[in-house]
Amino acid sequence: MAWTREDMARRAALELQDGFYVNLGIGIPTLVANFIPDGISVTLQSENGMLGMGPFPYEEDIDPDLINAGKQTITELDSTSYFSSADSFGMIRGGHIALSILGAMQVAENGDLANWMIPGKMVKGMGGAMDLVAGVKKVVIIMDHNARDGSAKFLKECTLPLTGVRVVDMIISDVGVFTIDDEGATLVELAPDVTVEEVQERTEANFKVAL
Amino acid sequence: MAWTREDMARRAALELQDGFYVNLGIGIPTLVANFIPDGISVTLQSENGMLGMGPFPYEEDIDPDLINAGKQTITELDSTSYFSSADSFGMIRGGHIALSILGAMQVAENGDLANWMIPGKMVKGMGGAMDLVAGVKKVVIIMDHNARDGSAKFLKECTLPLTGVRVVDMIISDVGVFTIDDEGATLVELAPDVTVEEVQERTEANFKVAL
Amino acid sequence: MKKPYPDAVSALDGVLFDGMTIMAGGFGLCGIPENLITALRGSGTQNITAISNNAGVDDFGLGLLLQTRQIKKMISSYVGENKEFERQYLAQELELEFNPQGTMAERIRAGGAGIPGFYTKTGVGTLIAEGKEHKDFDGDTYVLETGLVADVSLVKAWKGDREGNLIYRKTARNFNPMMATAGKFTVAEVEELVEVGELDPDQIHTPGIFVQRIIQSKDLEKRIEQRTIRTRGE
Amino acid sequence: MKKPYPDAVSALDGVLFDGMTIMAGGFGLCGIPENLITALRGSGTQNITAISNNAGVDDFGLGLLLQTRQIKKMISSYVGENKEFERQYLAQELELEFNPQGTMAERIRAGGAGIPGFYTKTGVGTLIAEGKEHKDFDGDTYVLETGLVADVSLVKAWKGDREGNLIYRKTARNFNPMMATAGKFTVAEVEELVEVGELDPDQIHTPGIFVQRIIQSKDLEKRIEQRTIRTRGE
Repeated sequence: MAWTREDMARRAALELQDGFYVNLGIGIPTLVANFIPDGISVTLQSENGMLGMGPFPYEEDIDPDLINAGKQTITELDSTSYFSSADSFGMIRGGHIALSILGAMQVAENGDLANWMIPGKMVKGMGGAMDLVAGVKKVVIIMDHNARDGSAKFLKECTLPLTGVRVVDMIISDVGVFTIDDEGATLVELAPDVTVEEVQERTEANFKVAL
Repeated sequence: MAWTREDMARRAALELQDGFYVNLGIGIPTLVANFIPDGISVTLQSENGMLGMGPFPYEEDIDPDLINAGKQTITELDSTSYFSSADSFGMIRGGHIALSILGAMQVAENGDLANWMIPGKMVKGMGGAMDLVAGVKKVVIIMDHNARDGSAKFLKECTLPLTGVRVVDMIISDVGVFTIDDEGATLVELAPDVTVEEVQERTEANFKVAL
Repeated sequence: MKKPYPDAVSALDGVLFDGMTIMAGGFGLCGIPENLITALRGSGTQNITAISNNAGVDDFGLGLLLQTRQIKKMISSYVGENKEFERQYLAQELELEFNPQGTMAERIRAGGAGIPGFYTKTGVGTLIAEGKEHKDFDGDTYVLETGLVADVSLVKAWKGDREGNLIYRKTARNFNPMMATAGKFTVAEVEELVEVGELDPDQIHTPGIFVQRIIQSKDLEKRIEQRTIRTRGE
Repeated sequence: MKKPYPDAVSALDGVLFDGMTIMAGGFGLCGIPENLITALRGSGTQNITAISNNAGVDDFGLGLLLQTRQIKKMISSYVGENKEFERQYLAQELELEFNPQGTMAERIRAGGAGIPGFYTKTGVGTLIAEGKEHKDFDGDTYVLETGLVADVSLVKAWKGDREGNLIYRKTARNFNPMMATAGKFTVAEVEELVEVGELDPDQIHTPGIFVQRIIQSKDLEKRIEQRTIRTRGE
């Protein structure tokens, strides 16, 4: 039984540690905020210029001056601070954010990441993704293990234009968890009822197994 | 009758224009603030992180958190803003300050300036002088025309280590006023009873005369 | 040197020209200079290079200048919200230069601070770094990015005084402070234009030296792109 | 992750080592981390490289660490106020690297922001630029300067909360905000340590992410170097 999106988000939340400053990407990564373990205090950074992001607002608390990097209305906390985009990316580029959780189109076995453009299609832009993967200490990818047509997304080499080179430290997909370091990729956890053979079939990348 | 220090400061003040943002160096340049012409509003920048510098405080208003770049206690105005040293020198380096008035040990006829070190003597440091002359739009020097031993300070070439290359736009000394541009130096004003011949005798630099 | 102007049209009078480069603050539709964009549209200025993180939506923000074909080129990090943008771009009617968002923010800061170039790790090994100079520091490779300046910067703040000192509010700050420094001429619109002395000197985000003209905004819409709420009990 | 510590000695416990690089905020004696400097002196840490705009005076500020010969090298822009400094430097007991003040401020900001190098016009053609790489941009020549980081940064703020958010006061801000970002480990001392929520989020100068430990200052002297006054009637 492969993991659902919520399962993946819950698993990603286990990478959080007390006191971490974290940036969550748009989409499934945003869900991770719902699964922060008890007893752990984590501060969410939003790259448009906010540290200490709160939950979505109640209808009557909506404030057009208060949005996250996905342009969603949000709220502030007691600990919140605001700053400019230059200061925000100084924080990111300078290595002050412990963890970033992002989506991906493709990941290569050496940690290369492609998640911003498909040649021939309209390109919307990379936003802050290139800065995040270049600057944040640890980059965790949450993605469906395969594309809708069944093709592999975890590859020997990315075929799409890259967002960053050797930047991914961990992949959490519906089949399990991989770590990536200078030695290559390693499958370290399996979703329930998923076998190593099944993962190998659905993956192009080389990986070791250390369950 | 050569100009006094107050005369030089008064003359320098004529370079101020309404709405100018200005940085005044330590020493005689500080006196310029006393001679700002009526009807002209000028904002003084202090490179330690302040725009809108007020006068020295009354005894009871002294605040150790409020000093100028000369480490003197000062006051704020209604229009004052404070910022970091990085932002302050961003303002300076970025060309946002219209005018800086500084002292000098030597100036060369091409606008080279030396005002920070004498080899063999203890060097105190350049502070913000190199940044100011590199970044501010117009640099005016106020100095005694000759050193205490009578030697020339306005030279063909500086012999002391430079603060900046081709940075001086105007010299106001006790004998008169020189402008410096790509064509060279020009004597444009004389102090009362000072003659061109006297200035030539006391000057090593080549200069044109356009009184 | 009176900085306050009665409205956006007068505040842009004499500073616009065809082929100019404009910076416009905002992230998405948050913190955008609504009045000034409308006045720029009304001016009919053509062949604008617009530096802005986003391109607005079809009928709001910089989208208003795309409708009228006043923009020749955009320098942005993300333009996904705008259909007219997509159409003009695919028809090759519009030039586009993508910058990583942090690189773009830093290029603007650098432009305002007299830094003509800086090195960053962002984008190394990607399309963004192709053709740019690279340099190693301590064994890592970085790419050279250049400072950006604009002929005119249009910024939006919350409060401002008659000397041009500005204070921003919450995430509406975003690109506005750097753009204020990187404009050869900067015009600000504020929700509250106050007398000098009403703003706390320690809290001013943009010192007045960076602002040449200032207006009080009228009829701000402050449109929300993604109205996301929770309900009681969640 | 509790950031508040009871005093300066405990706040520096475990983070000091011989040969380390320290940044200390302040301009002259204004906005210096008095308690932390005293605790650093008490620690006996040796062979320190100290990055600070000034070197204090003989018996105050970083001068306290010069007295005890704990500093091996200073990176500063102006050290004119300190006689003991002069003696040690002329006796070649102390290394010294002068930086133009703006270059120094920008190097520290760059270090904190992940920028390993940037170009500036400051110092081109002077001793400061000798041996450094030069590069032309648009016909003007600039010199390459590098980012600076520290093992530990010591900063002084006015108010801070238990998450490490800081607000500075007047010109006591100076180098403190950049140094907070450029420390691999940053310790702050504040005049008022308040509960989380007491500081306005729009007014925080240093977000808590940059501060690992925080203390409330005790017995601040806040010495004044140039007590300059005017008298009534002036």
